[in-house]
Amino acid sequence: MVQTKGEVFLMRECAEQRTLEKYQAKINLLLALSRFFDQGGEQLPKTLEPLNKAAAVLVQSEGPKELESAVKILEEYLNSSPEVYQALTYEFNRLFVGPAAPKAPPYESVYRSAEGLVMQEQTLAVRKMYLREGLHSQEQGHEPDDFIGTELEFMAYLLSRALSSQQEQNLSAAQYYLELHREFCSKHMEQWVEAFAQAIGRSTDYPLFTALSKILVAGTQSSFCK
Amino acid sequence: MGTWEWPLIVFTVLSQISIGIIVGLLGLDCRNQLKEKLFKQGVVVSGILLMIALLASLFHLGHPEAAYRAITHLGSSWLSREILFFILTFVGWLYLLWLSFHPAGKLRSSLLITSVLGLLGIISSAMIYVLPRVPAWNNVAPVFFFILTAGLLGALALVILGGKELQPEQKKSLLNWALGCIIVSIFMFVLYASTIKVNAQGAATVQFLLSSPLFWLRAGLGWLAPLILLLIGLKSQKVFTASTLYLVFALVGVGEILGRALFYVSAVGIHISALF
Amino acid sequence: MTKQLGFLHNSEKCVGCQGCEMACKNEYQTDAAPRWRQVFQLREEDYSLPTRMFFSMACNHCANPECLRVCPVKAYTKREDGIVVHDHDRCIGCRLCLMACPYDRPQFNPAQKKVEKCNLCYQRIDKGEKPACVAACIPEALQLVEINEALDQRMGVLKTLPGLPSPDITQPAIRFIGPKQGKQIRRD
Amino acid sequence: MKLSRRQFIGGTAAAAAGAALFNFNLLTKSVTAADDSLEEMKTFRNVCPRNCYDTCGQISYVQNGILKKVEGDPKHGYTNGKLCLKGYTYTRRVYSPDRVKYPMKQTPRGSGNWTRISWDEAMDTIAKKILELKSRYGSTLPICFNKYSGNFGIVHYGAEGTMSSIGYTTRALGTPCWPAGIDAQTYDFGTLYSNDPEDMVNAKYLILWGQNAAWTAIHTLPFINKARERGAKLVVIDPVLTSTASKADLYIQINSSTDGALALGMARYILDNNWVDWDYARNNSVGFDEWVDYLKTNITLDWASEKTGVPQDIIREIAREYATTKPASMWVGYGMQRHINGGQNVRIIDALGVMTGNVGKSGGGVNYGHLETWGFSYNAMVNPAPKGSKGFIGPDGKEGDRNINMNNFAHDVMAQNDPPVKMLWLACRNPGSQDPDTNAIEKMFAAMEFVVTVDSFFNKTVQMSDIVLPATTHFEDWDVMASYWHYWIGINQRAIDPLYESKSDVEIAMLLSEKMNALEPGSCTFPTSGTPEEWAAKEFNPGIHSLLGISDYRELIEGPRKAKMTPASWADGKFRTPSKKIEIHSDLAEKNGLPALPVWVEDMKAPEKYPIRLFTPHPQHGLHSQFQNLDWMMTANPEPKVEIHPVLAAKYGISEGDKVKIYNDLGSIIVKAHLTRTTSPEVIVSYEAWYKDSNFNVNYTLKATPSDMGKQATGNNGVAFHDNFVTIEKA
Repeated sequence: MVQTKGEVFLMRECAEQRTLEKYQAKINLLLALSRFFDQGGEQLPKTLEPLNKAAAVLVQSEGPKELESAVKILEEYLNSSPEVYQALTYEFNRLFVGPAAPKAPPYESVYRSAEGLVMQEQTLAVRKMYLREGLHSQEQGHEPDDFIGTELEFMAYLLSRALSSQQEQNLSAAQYYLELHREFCSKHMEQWVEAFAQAIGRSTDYPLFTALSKILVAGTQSSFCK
Repeated sequence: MGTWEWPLIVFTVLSQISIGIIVGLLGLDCRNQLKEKLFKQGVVVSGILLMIALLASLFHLGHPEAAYRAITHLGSSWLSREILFFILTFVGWLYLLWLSFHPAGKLRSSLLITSVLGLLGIISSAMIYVLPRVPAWNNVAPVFFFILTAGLLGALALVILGGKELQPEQKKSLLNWALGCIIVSIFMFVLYASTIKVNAQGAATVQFLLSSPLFWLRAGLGWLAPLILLLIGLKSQKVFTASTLYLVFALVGVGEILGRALFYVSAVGIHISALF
Repeated sequence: MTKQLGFLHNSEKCVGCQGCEMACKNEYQTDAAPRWRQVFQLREEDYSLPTRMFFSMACNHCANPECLRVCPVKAYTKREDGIVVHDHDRCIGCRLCLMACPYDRPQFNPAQKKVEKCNLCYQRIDKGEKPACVAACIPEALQLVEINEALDQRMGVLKTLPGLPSPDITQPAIRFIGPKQGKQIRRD
Repeated sequence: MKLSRRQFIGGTAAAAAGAALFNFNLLTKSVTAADDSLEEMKTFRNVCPRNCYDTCGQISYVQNGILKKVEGDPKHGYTNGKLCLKGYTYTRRVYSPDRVKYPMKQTPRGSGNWTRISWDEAMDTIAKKILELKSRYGSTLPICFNKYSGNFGIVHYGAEGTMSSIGYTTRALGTPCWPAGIDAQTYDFGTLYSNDPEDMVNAKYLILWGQNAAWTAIHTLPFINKARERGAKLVVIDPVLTSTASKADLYIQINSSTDGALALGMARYILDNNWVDWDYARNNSVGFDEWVDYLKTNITLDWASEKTGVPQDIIREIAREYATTKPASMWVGYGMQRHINGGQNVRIIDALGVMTGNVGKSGGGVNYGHLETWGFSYNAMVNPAPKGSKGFIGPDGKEGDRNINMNNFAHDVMAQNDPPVKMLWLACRNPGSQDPDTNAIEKMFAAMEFVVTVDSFFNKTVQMSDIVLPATTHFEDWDVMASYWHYWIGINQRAIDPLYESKSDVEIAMLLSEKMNALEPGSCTFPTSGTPEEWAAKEFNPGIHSLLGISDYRELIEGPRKAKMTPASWADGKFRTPSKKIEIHSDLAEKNGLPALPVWVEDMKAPEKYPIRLFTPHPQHGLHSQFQNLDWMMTANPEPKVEIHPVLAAKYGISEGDKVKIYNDLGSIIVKAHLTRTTSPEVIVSYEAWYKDSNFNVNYTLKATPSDMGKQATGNNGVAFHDNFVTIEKA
């Protein structure tokens, strides 16, 4: 139970207000990323700003240096012309949607077996973890449950539960959600997010998407309370 | 044709030098009292090489984190035996290391035990490749080649490590030993090439080697040039300059590494010959 | 070992449809790269007349399995019925078995960095079912058999085919019925 | 109306704090108690809907809503619980990350710039375009529809229904694959109608004429093998030594396109030896004696041997054996009729069967295919045109659709000017890779104003479209399938939910209808309700029920059923020709400008500049442009090749593995050479297919030359795919 003790220690650390803010920043970033992928290239003008904000806040409070430039790149795109946004939409679809074989399909199971498919054992494993929390994907059966957007939302949910439990002084609940968050990260998100980010990096010339992939990788690490 | 197995090339060559050094130390110790400093140097260098070698071997594995399991099939797997012997050698080496800081009387027997374990390790290494599926390897040649690498590079490494610590006749006998290894290597290769030629896969190996510029580079740099340098040097009775020694060591080292690479690349297994 | 299960492949009936190969992939939903079972086309020059002739080969569950001998982690075991089973969990991906098998049947999975191969559908066999490849063979060219003296004495049963490694190396548990060539009226 | 997830998100602010406030967009609270255990494996009945003889019964294994594997249905008496290699790859098709997932729009066409749009927007765009074209031209004739064989499920005829419900449109009419043979049998027997393939076990002698069952109808092999075990001899006649031919007792490497000459030679020899079944031929046919006279005056063995490249003694051998070993079965493949004299050659082979009394017999027949079990309601297909629709006045004075030739599609689309074709709707069809003269197809697509394609994968046709609509796979749909070869019919259940936003052709039609009627009431007659299962149910009628001996379609969920028909076609002697007899002399053929009798018609000679014939037969690893792109297939068959005879290769300095450029005035392809004596010295063979990440397409050099027949029964003549002449050089 060493890890649990570690978590208890973390909780104590996190009890400081400053750390609670970090929690919130992290949650916001995960949600912003989730929206970014879910709402698609067509909604970039709407999803980019919250994403940029969330990332900027996190960078300020946590300050991984390599992310600063990524956040800057995002910022530069914020007030792009309609033409640029249009081009980004096409690129978004080329990378993640189709109709041609997407260069970086946003589904976990695709990365966890050679020339992988969707709806594989990882998909089911993710579905089970959602179920443990009494949740399921709204599009279960149609959209793979391990869609990046859904996984991000789940992570955000777990953290937000941890945060609210913390605020309610329910330490064991907070600990439970933190552990679940860590388990989900290590069993799922961390298992593929690097490969996904690499696929993005390999396939695009747009700095926006490479920056995004960096933020994605940094934002989905299980350790966030230093 | 096989592939470039860099982790295996590094592992086998380095582990063989490492054990060659230990064996060389034993040889020196048998002839004359081994100087403490040389012993310490030899042991440290040998250990570093052994550790690098073992580390490199992990890179060959799909799952290095589970490498510990590789020792579980001593009954028939030479790879298991190899790992066992190398671990034992490493234990022997640890004792030697302790000895090098706390001189005691058991030096020679310790060197002897570690040498034997190391040689068994090298033989096991070689036996891994004695596969009926690969006619070019399915003979005593891998064992000879691996031991010759150990003898040759071990001796030369000791000459360089020893430097002024070595008495002239110690140096000379080490260099003679190296020279002998080169001559035997060449002889062994000729014998090897002519025996494996009898079957199709072996012939393909020989054909590949003889038509490969890398092989001729290996023969020229690793055998011929050092052979001439050593012959001239030993005959003229003059003291080798340090730079000549480094040159010989470098040439032989490159030759052995190339030779080992070719050992893997030139291996032609028996395959299904059909359209796929 | 009480018996030796193996395959009997009838090249006279096999049309090289690769149904067995895909049925195997379908059963285990394998990744794309590893081919536990593979259909080979015999070389035209090995026979008097050019024809499209094939044999299908998975792991041969050899009597002397080289894979088993060389494996340092005991990932391979031979069951009482002769099936050579590869334990995927034990495998550390050293690929020595790939070097040792004359038939290239252990296949490296680059994604999992482990070796995998045909385990003769032992779970199915234990339930009394046929292996997936055998069950899928439309021309009934592939059969599960017990390799024994009686089989070897049957008319037309061969231990090897042209282009195959000598069975002496590993004593593979596969037997063949050789291809039969009909009459050909050719214009070349 | 249910809000779609995307719409829902659009109107919701993204804010998150505590659990109570957590704002889910993608996840939702489960109503039922959490149960994360693995469900029991469920099985469903499916039928492979591809354009294939075998139309296999399938069992899909589904766990937790995920398709785990696919097996053959053991209750299917013809496919017998086994699938072909393609059938076993279906999980890769369903779950390929490459699938087309959402409706998408490309601006401009061909640019690769795609925007994801909602179904609503897609339908809105399409409906408005249709209505705009209709008002601009006064009719919906500028809209051209092309659908063929991507999915032969009966409910998929809803794609045709989509078009008929918006008015009269321009239709690609015809079938590319087999029409010459269909017409040949139509002239001779009244329609195509072959024996039950399972009945082949009763044959004592078997001739496969240009038929590679091992690749295209593999489930027939066990029946052929059974016949052989009972002593039947198997003869395969083919310019290519196929996998099937390799198994034959006798393989005859005939000159391409001369099968009729061989059959005539055989007929002459049979006549000379009086092995003719005069009773059968004279009682059941008209014009037989006329043809006998033709044989006597025009045909010699010398001539036949010269034409076909088959030695006289072999012609004598097979003629004697075929005529005297009863019953003897012939199976005419679709490859041999893809010539300018292909239909005629089939007519000659038909006559050979009649002459020997093998027609109408169990274990006999001149087998080609049949449509006897296709008597469905085609409920989704038949919709009245909206009131006031203006159509095309046909030669018969009737108003209707404007039919153009599917087999010269590029040309015919471009040739329309009153009104011109402005919009294409493609379903179950990939002309970008499958039609002749790819360059012409590309130009034609470029000339369109608007192209809609319904497909599951991003192929060449999708690449040239404005809007792509994601199609379901057959595991995601209800349907019913029949075969054009065996006599079985099976129901296809929905085994899994449709992935992403994919929809079936009928669902698409319903959406379009809703949209069009909202924009212009009365502009579309397609119904707007019905579940997928209801649509499938509507395809059943009393005729189908009695044919299968069922009273409800649900009985098929217990297993596929075989039509209650005699195993031998035409056993009752009731032919469907105008004369009700076999028409060796066909007035109808004569009226259509063809020879009345099964006489020899010259084959196409190779032009001097392009002396090599390029065969592009069906592949082993795919079906037209389906399957080969899947990862398992790419492992089994990673790249295309061209088979070249070593003698021919030597002449052009080509060695094994060389890249070869194959070309003529129409276009060129580059492909790897495989030297093999399985082909003829003047024929090179490259199998048609669409490979993943490859531009390989065998149709660049293929001219849309019509075969001799097809117009009578299918509306247009076929394509002489195998009269494709090229030259080669080392690339």
